[in-house]
Amino acid sequence: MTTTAEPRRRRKGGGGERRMVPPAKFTSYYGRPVLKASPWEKEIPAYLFLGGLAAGSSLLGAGADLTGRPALRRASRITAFAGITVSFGALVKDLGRPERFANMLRVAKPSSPMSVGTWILTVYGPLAGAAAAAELPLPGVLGRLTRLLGRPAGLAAAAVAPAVASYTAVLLSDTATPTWHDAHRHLPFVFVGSAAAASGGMALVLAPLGETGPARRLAVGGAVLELAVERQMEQAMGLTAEPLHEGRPGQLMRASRALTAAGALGAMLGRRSRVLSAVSGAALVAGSACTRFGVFEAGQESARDPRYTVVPQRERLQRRG
Amino acid sequence: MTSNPARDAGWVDPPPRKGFFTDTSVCIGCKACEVACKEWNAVPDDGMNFLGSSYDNTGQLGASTWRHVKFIEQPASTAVDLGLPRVGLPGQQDTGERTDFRWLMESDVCKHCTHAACLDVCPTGSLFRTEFGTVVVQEDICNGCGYCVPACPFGVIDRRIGEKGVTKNVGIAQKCTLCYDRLHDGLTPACAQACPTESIQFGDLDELRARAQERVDTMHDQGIPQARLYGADESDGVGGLGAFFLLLDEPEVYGLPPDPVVTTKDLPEMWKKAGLAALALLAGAVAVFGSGS
Amino acid sequence: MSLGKSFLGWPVLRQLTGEDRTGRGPAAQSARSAGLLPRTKTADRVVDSVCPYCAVGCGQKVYVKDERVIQIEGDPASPVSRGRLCPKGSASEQLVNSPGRVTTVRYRRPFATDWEDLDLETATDMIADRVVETRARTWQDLDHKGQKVRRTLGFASLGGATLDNEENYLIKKLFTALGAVQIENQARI
Amino acid sequence: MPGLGASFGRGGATTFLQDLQHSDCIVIQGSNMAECHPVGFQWVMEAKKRGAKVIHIDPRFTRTSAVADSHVPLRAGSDIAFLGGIINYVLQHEKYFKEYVLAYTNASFLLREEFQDTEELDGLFSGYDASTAKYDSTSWSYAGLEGDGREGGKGAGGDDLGHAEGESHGSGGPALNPNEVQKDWTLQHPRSVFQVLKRHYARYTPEMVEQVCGVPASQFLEVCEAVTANSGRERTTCWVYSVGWTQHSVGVQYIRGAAIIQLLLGNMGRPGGGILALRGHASIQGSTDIPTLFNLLPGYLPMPQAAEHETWEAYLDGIRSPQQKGFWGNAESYVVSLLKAWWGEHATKENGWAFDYLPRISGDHGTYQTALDMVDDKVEGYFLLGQNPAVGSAHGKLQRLGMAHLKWLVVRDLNMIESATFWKDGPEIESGELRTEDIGTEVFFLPAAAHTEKSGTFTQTQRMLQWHHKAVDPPGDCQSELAFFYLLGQKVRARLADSGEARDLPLQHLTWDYPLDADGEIDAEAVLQEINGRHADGRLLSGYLEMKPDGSTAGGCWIYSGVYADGVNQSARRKPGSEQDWVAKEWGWAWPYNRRILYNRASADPDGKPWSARKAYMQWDGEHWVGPDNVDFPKDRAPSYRAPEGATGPDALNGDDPFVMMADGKGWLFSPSGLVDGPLPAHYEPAESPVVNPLYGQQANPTREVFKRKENPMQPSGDEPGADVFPYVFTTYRLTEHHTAGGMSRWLPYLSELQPEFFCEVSPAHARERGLENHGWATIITARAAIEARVLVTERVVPLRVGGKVVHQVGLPYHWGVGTDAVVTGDSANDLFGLALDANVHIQETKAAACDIQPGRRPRGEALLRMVEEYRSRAGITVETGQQRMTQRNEP
Ligand SMILES: Nc1nc2c(c(=O)[nH]1)N[C@H]1C(S)=C(S)[C@@H](COP(=O)(O)OP(=O)(O)OC[C@H]3O[C@@H](n4cnc5c(=O)[nH]c(N)nc54)[C@H](O)[C@@H]3O)O[C@H]1N2
Ligand SMILES: Nc1nc2c(c(=O)[nH]1)N[C@H]1C(S)=C(S)[C@@H](COP(=O)(O)OP(=O)(O)OC[C@H]3O[C@@H](n4cnc5c(=O)[nH]c(N)nc54)[C@H](O)[C@@H]3O)O[C@H]1N2
Ligand code: SF4
Ligand code: SF4
Ligand code: SF4
Ligand code: SF4
Ligand code: SF4
Ligand SMILES: [Mo]
Repeated sequence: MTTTAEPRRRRKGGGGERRMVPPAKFTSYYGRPVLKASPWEKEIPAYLFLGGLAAGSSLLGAGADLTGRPALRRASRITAFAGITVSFGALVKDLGRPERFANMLRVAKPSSPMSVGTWILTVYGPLAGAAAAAELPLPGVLGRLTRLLGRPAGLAAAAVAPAVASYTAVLLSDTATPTWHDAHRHLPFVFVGSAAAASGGMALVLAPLGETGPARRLAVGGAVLELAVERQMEQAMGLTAEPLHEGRPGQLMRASRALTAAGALGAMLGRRSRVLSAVSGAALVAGSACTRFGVFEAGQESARDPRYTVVPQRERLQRRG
Repeated sequence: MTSNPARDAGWVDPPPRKGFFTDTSVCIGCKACEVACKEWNAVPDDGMNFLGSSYDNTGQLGASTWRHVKFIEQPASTAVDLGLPRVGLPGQQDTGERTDFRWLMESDVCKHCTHAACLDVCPTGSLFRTEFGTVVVQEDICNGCGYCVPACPFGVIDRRIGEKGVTKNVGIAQKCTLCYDRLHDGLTPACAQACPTESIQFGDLDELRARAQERVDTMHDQGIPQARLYGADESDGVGGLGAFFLLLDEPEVYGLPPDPVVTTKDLPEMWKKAGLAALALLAGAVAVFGSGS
Repeated sequence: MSLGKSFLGWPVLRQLTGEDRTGRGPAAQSARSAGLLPRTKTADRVVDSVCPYCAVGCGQKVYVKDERVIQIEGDPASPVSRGRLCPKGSASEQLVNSPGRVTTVRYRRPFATDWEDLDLETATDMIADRVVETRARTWQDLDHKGQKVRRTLGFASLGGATLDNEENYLIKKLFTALGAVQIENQARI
Repeated sequence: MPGLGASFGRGGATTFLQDLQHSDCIVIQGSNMAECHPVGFQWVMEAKKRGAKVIHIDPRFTRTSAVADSHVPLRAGSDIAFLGGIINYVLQHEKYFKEYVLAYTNASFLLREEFQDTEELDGLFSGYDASTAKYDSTSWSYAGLEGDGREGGKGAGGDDLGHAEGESHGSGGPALNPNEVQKDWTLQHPRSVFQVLKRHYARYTPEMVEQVCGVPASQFLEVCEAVTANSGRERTTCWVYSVGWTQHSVGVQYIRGAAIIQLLLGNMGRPGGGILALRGHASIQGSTDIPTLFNLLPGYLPMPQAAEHETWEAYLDGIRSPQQKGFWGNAESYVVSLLKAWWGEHATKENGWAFDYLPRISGDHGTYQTALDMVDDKVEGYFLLGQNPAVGSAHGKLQRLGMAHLKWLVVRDLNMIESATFWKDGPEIESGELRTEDIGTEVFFLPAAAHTEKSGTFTQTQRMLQWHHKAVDPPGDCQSELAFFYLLGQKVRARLADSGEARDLPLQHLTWDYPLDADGEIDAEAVLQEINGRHADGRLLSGYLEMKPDGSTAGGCWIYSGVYADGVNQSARRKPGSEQDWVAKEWGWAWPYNRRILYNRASADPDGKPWSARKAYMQWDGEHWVGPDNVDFPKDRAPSYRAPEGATGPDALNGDDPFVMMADGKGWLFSPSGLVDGPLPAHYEPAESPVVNPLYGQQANPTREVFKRKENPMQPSGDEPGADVFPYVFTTYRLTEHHTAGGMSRWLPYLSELQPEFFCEVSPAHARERGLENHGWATIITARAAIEARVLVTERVVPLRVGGKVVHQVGLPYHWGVGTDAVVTGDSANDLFGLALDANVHIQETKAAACDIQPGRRPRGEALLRMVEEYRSRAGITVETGQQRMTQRNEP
């Protein structure tokens, strides 16, 4: 039969969670999805998360460089480069044809966030690399050259970094995936908040207490932004927010909130404790990762269940009359 | 005159836009279209899976099913009270006197949207708008980034899975090409050519739309008020479909979205919000160093 | 890859210099796509045929290249089918080029558990021997009621509805001359 | 298809697919046309587009029903009651086309006083012999004729060989001498065919239809109204059937039912009318025209029968009456030409044209009898030439057990079908009934050439021959049947060339030299030329009218004569349809004489004028018959022509005798001869039915062929004790996505993926009753086997209220088989059936039988056999069960 009042829930271990919105009545074709969930696997949320981490870190690195915080600078530049490298690696790995990655540069399409993003990464990556290279104890001319280029590269990377942190939100939102698309007004803020929290948190883990002030503030600010906007976002979204608190994505989002809130609190309280700082920082990093994985999986879930496609569209049609 | 997305995409003097009018009211669910498509395009089989959903065992459009015939069994009586929920998994319906019963069939395919999200988001230019106004994925270009997959508001395109070297084009996004190769030689696409009942009609989109409207009018006159066109309207969220349909029930009954919108419609706003967020991050970063030091 | 070939062919450059500024049309088209032609166009010959499945008898066009069938399509000229084919007719190419099609003689010895290979000529000779022997052994000039029958009931055949008229004709002719009457086909079932 | 032959004179579809577009109403009954003839179905859609009403009468709601205007679900096996109901409606409401009926049918002919109807004999006609379960049809003949109405030959079924005769009317009605028949033009005489018909069907009321078929009277009446409103001068209705009608133990009479309706309504021979018999395989029509069948020679000439046809003269007199009207009267020319084609100079007038070279048949040598003879070790060798009986034939187990008894088996096929591998992977190997090591059958698998790898003709459903050209060489060892049999013939002839045995003369004298084509293979065109026939001087015949009984012509199949008219291979003509009118005479070639609508003289009124402008087709222009078709009548015979006294053959046809193959030139409402199970259709229950025949005490067809053997256990039927063990009706059928036994579809991934598993279709109510779940498994059980299938619960299957109780029906597509070589495999529906055959044509009853169904998968191994045995014993089945043919309870 093609008609169902309530779709069969496809989730495997998701029996127990509470439904926030009453089950909407709708019709579907054997409960099959109308949309295709993206074929992306865990590499993609990892790529989102690491991109954010790198972007925030570049900003921290540049600030540290300008304000004379060498340890923070070093930690941040290396985090940024490592982050972006792994992020990039994850992106390539997820391709169906990794050997054809270069085709990304065939065209420059403003309509494609992935194209835009690739070009941004193409600019950002080498800059972040150059900045990180300056931190390496390289001898001779090479060393001098890298150190010379460190600052301009770091600054340039920082200039591009905010775009690196925020375009990934557009990347997700610019799809038909209901939860991602419906989040498009808020998701960039959630992601930059999350990026700030992660990079700040990472700095708390890596940098000595003395230099972590800005990182701490960035982390806390980011966490607050993320938590606040994420809440707002869910309220604005309606039905398609549901996957964000159900099942595995729900767990991830709850973990994200808990980790982020706790991390922020710890960061504020732990100003004097290296250990507490590091633990809080780690919580923030983990929280940020959970956000990306949570949002990612909620979107996948929303694409798999025809309810999230059909009901809002039906309502929209009814509103239009 | 319909708008011509080929011209919008930079084709100088393109031929008339080509498309499909699929009249589901005359479909006999024979699946010749599915097979003819596979034969022509050497699409691999999609697995031997008994789905228990009427006579549909291919399930959905995907990388290895570019035409897909859907089968909907329903009591005809409910077909008039539109929008109401219908219950009834097999085995729950009461039989007794069954006077009205319908078995709807629809051959689904890529819609070749006027505003095609898949194409918009493709970072490699693998997906492009042809001179015929169709949307084609180029197997020599696609790197399998997978972005087009969640972008499509109809769940059409997918990345092919399978064993590399055994199955053709594994990892590459695939969908109907509206037989781009055949169009180059003035041939009818394989699916339409095979269709025994002309449920699939191929031709110039303008003409197809006029013909479709006539058909709907006739059906209304014949006392079939449920007949409606889907995707023939240029003012809808995707700018109208290059492959549009005559349906006998609500779109979602056929697994089609009732009000599809091309995701890139909101892209300017997304970029704006992303820009603001980026600025906020930058400002924040400046601020965290500015305060405290 | 596309970068390597020729810088001028670089789509980004074509985007910048042509009409297709957004990279969604001609600029993104690959050389392969631009040159795509239906494979039927390259066929060495096109042969008129008829669908082998059912009795509608749809007209088919068989496209041959390098002595291989590369495509089978409906023949639009047929007044019966008007170029259309059902799923079976549409699958005819896979039927004749079937991956599972067995194209060599297989032989199973009495009581054997598996097939073995056999040369076609030998197989035909063996079958001719079997026919001659069985016929001689089971020949009846008269039946049990003493009526003239001039026949053998020692061997039989089944099939014919998938075969050409000319083939059925030869089969019927040969069997009748052999006196073999148990000859049947799908007409009965 | 003797149902058509014994009504109109020829066994082929009376019309052509494209003509459906001109129908005002199309009744599809016993056919699932959209699924089984999808491309032909475009013409139904074309008619619908023009406003025609399309009615589908079928136990299941199918893809045909989905686009029909109405679907009438009826109980499988109950169509005669439905058709009889329509006949009754037409007669009671005076809806018949009176002028047509009077002029072109035998309505006014009087029957003999001895004739007794089923009404009088509780389901039997006069002449039944309970000891042989056969009819002597003498009493069915017209009043005024002597004997059984045939001079010379015996009446149909009047001897113990009658069983083999049923199919001999593919092109030529039964023998009969019409000259002295008495008639009553007022149709009032109680013994007139018209009044007999009226009485016979008087009890087939709408209420009775409801009770037998499970079709509400109101729905039945809607069909009656639609059909009658769309027949007559201005409008025509077409009836479409296929094997949904033929595979019954009384199948031929289903077709007779439609024939009577179409004659009464005046729909025969007219555009948009007729009976479209949709045939099965690409050349199934061809394989009956040029028969690979035991009881026929090419062109529907009967095979000689032992005793009956001792001599050439006896044979000739047996197949046609020298006094008979019409073209069948020339049968002698056709037989002589055939014998000349086969034995050339060795066929002389003196030796009766080598008539004695023909073997004689005695009784049924059909495929099911042969399978039983295999079990009895009477048959040593078997050729399978494109058929897969292990899956496709009823009672699959019997087929496989039979083959396991053979000495040698030759399988020629495109794929490694189950019939070639049963010895290693058949179901009996799994159940332990057979062991590979114990099977002594020597098996040769010879790969066959596909249609693209050879040239030749197929004859499709509208009797049209179409040439297909070879495109490529066959791969590997693959070979056409043509090449193989030519070679086999040469080898056998070589082995026997010097034998002195009389039995080898037919082989030694056989014309067996064919030219080779460019590829060094036997030239199919040369064979087609032999079929077409030649004059003694070698010129090709232009048609069978040129055939002579004096040995001056030779031709392998008289009805195909003309396919090489003008020395041109007419079957290869491919003038595009778009460049011709809709009849498209210049595409291919249809027998006879390239006619597309048969009996088309009847498209004009007795005076030769069209019945109406709207339905004009052929008409008399004062000198000739003109119109878009080739007239099925002597071209220049005026409507007013009256044959002189004593004329015979074609010369005896009056100007208003449109049924030119019939002995009396008329369409037969009542068949005085030609059928072995009655002159009129009467409703009988299927051999295995959970329902008691509501119409007659006689439960099932009293002449059906039964096989009382332990290999063929039959179930109790009706109200016999134990019948309730198998409470459900089941039917078997096809799916668009597969082809028959699967040899051409289950090996192809593209078709297999569309319907990958064997399934059963049940209604939701039935599923509840038995606890079946959609997508789950079910086991279906009969006295022969238990098989498993996936479950599709669907409202497309409806439980029917029959005689006060609800009857559930189970639907089973029969395309799957057990083996290891196909892409998809599954249990075979045919394993469920026993053998009960229609006596006219020896077709098995695979459209209606009784079963039980249980949830879950079937047991494996020996447990499976135990399960079936348990069912048998619960139903009390013995060798006698279900084999009793006369069951009539009320002694007349
Ligand atoms: N796709 C496809 N096409 C085919 C074939 C194939 O295998 N697949 N096979 C070809 C061959 S060989 C043949 S013979 C034809 C057969 O063509 P059809 O006769 O159309 O095929 P079936 O599906 O066997 O039966 C037709 C219908 O008869 C119904 N039926 C069963 N019992 C009864 C009954 O008692 N009364 C009535 N009124 N209906 C009944 C069944 O529900 C079914 O829908 O198709 C040919 N075409
Ligand atoms: N229960 C049930 N049983 C039925 C029916 C039913 O409706 N219900 N229908 C019956 C009917 S109508 C039919 S026709 C039968 C069909 O039953 P079968 O004839 O046994 O089934 P097919 O699969 O068509 O077998 C034909 C075979 O011929 C092979 N073949 C094709 N072309 C050639 C060729 O050129 N040369 C050679 N040598 N082989 C070739 C194919 O590969 C295929 O294996 O089934 C009958 N059985
Ligand atoms: S339907 Fe989907 S895949 Fe097809 S053109 Fe539209 S967006 Fe692209
Ligand atoms: S998967 Fe291929 S076609 Fe789809 S967006 Fe990526 S590159 Fe383009
Ligand atoms: S147009 Fe061509 S590619 Fe598209 S579905 Fe039809 S056959 Fe397949
Ligand atoms: S080929 Fe035509 S009739 Fe058959 S399923 Fe496809 S659209 Fe429907
Ligand atoms: S294409 Fe289909 S309908 Fe036409 S002859 Fe072949 S099997 Fe029959
Ligand atoms: Mo058949």
